Amino acid sequence: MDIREKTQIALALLFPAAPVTEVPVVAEGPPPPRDAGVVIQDFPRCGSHLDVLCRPDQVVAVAQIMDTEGFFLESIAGVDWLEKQQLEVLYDYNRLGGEHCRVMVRTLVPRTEPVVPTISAVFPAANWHERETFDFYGVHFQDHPNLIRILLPEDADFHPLLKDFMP
Amino acid sequence: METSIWRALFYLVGIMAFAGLNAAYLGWCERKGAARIQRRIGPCEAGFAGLLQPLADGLKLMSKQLLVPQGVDGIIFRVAPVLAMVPAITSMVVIPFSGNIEARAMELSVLLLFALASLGMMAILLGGWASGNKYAIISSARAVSQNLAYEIPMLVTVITIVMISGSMNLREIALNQMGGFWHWNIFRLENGHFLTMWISFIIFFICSVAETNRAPFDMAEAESELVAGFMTEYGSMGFGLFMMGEYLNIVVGACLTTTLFLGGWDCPFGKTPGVWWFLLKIYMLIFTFIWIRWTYPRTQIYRLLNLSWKILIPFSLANLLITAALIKVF
Amino acid sequence: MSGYWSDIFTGSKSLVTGLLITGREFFKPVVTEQYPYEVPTMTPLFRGHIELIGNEATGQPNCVVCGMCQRACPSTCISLDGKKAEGEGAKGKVLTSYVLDFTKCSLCGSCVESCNFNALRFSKEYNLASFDKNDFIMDLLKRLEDQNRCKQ
Amino acid sequence: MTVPISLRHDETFVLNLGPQHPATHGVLRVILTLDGEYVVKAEPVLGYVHRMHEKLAEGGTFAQFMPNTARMDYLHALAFNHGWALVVEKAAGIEVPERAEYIRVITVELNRIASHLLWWAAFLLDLGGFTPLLYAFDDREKIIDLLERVTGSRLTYCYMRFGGVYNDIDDEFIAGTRAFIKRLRSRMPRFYHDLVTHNIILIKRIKDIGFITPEQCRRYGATGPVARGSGISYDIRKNEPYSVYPEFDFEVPVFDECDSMARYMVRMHEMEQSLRIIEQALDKLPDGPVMGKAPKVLKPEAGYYYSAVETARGSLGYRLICDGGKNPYKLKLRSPTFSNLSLFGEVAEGMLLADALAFMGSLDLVIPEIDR
Repeated sequence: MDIREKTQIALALLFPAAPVTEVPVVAEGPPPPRDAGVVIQDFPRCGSHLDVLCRPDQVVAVAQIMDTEGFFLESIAGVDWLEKQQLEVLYDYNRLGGEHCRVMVRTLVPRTEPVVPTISAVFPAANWHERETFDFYGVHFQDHPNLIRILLPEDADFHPLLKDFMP
Repeated sequence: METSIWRALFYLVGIMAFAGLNAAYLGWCERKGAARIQRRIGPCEAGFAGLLQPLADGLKLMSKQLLVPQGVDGIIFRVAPVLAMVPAITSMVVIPFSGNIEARAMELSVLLLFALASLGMMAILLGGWASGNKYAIISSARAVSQNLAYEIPMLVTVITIVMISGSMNLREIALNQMGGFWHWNIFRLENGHFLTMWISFIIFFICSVAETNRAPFDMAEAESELVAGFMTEYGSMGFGLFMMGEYLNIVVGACLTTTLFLGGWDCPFGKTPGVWWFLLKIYMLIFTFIWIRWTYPRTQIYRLLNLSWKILIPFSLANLLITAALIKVF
Repeated sequence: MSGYWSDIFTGSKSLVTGLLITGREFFKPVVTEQYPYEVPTMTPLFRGHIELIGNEATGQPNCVVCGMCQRACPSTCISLDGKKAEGEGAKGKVLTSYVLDFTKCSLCGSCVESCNFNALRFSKEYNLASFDKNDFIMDLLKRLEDQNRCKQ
Repeated sequence: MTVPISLRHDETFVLNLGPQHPATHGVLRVILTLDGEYVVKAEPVLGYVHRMHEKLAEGGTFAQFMPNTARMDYLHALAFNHGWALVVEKAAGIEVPERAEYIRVITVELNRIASHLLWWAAFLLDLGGFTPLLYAFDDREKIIDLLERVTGSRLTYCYMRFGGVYNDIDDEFIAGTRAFIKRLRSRMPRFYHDLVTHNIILIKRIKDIGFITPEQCRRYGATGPVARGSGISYDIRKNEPYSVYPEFDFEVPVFDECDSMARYMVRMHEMEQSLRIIEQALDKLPDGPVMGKAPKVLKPEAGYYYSAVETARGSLGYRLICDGGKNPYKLKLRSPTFSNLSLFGEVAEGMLLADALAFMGSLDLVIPEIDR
């Protein structure tokens, strides 16, 4: 039973209701909204094996599962879906050595008050990545040890990567 | 030794000229030597093959403004570079360039040399502490511990030499080694000294490299860590004096090594001793200083102190005992 | 104690080999190129700033003012305009001014790649240092005329 | 040899290893709280050379972002070009002819050796050895001339296009590369190993310095030579094969001493492996076109795409999100040195200042890649 099935089953425990579906490659528009769950993707086409959509409060649980499975946090990215008035935080987990498996974990938060719990307790790598996402998108990470700007000057009051940011 | 005023004046001008020329043109030699080792040309624009480069550097340094950082003890800040130069030049008084060319042959000239060497260390400490810059304080702390650690093995090896030649006067030590290289202290073929003398030569050479903060031991002005070490806050001639002080310390170190180990002004084949042999040996040693600098990376402060306390001092003490035993036996 | 002696022995041996290597290098010939006296020759595909190609016979630029390069450039460095070609039966446009703002150009080659009329190429210009920013606002049409004039 | 002394007493002072410092190779600032010469706390401050490449990507079309990729890690710019080309080809479904894949691998590996040579030179400079820099640059100049012959530029390349490469390589390039391989192989034992690697001063300077445990690597996401120096055999060319790498046989050098010496040896062996790859690629170089067919204006399907490439410093990831338009909707650049540096604070604690700088040199930092 290779690592992909193992992680997929471990993650599926978090979402009792949602069945595991094989998403066909959809043509138009951003991927259709769906409820929380684990989706298998074909790796050569889009670069990641599993696509997990979870609620913001489950982020730490997912991180703990990933930690026990021996993944490492590759990066945290923010996405600003302006027309749906939603900010999305996207975690990339990957295997360090051994058999390859990349898991993409996504959470959607409303644009008005974007708050996501921090996972820097589980993965210290997240400390800087979360500071950067806060820096560019304004996503506030709860009880992050030192949530200040990392790349922009300290006195910057704007979040440049938001779609409605006019310099 | 008649003490006419002309003789004193002649030696005053002679030593100042020797020191000034050496301080300037050692910089040029270093840059040319480094360039050749790195397969490039080195200074070649100013004058023929860059010979006027030291002049150009000197003028540049003099034309710059000497900034004194605010809130710093001005007097000590200005005195430190001068204090780096003074001991180096005064120690040239006792160095026997050749049979009759020597400013003042004193009985305890070896002792005077080492007293002045530790005075040079004082200059680095003052320079670093007075400039109030964090990098400078770290570098002067390092320089003091380094010079202290390397003076002990140096003194112990000098005791071995003094024991062999029986007098503290550099002139006597040199005269004692006259007549061909087999009489030189480094080989010393008679009464079995050849066993240990080359070890003490190596120890002495390592210590003189460390004493002048050069090459693998340049912890004091480590460019890549402490920016410019104790010289960080110094502008024009302050920096210039420190550099000249460093080069003069190298010259004094080389003269000392030549006099103690390589037979001063003696010709290797025992025929025509003269000042040329002395200068040739000095510049051979100075070339090895430059050669070492451009070959090795820098040691770390703990390794440096370990090298001295754990390796050089035990070896030099053992060397001292063996030589004492050999003298007793033969 | 064994580490003590082996350290000293291997250490000094490695120090001596290091000295021998640099010593041998000391006597070898110089490798560097003395720039102001020896001038480097650029390879055929070297990318200096772009320049116009004039056809051999008339020396007129091949450019037909289609503006493809202007659109392709990521940092909008090219600004060109032309006027209708009057005179007997000459159709299309004639280039009147072609200005390249080299301060913003990142030499990506999109303009040369997108030009279908073989009117642009990379020059072999490599010493581009200057004190004044306006020296980098280049009028390529004038440069083409200078090249034609010095060709005669 | 980090001496476990109690560091928490009061008279510490803060030293700014400021943005302008010879050992940071770029504009990185580290706020060091020192007790004497021991580092009590080290906190890197970033952002001095931040240009917001991610917003630039959203502004222009896919092709217009290619020159930007070379401006992030200018020492291994071709790998960044390669990563961007791969992710857009994956998104838009563009085929790349066989010969172009081989040329891409050859130029990327040459660029990797040039990057390692420059790291080696700068690392020795940090440790105080000045001459090795000139010998390394002598070799690196040969590579730069070769790459200039085929790509047109010397440091920031814009050579790869979606579906192939900009121009083909000629016989003179192939002959030059073979001559370079022979030359570097003959110089490697003398100038790199005898003069430096076996030198007792260097060994004492970087051995047992800067311990990074494999667990720390995993929790901080350190990849590349930093991870391979701590016993983790993770090389994207092997673990997540892309392009034509599966057709070459090369080993991934892994050392498990976890100290700076191990990271040093990993990079030295990697240079040898890259030479092997180039040799095999030159032998098996197929003929054929160099540029596949790619639409002028790319409109890839909407979706989440990710491609990872092995650069000289670690795994570079492009997280691309397209919404069907002709501009990337969102591009996240996962830069390897960003994660490698994040463990500096934890590992440098209790070290000497000189060791902390030697450790930073062994991490092989390129600051524009951290700040993006």
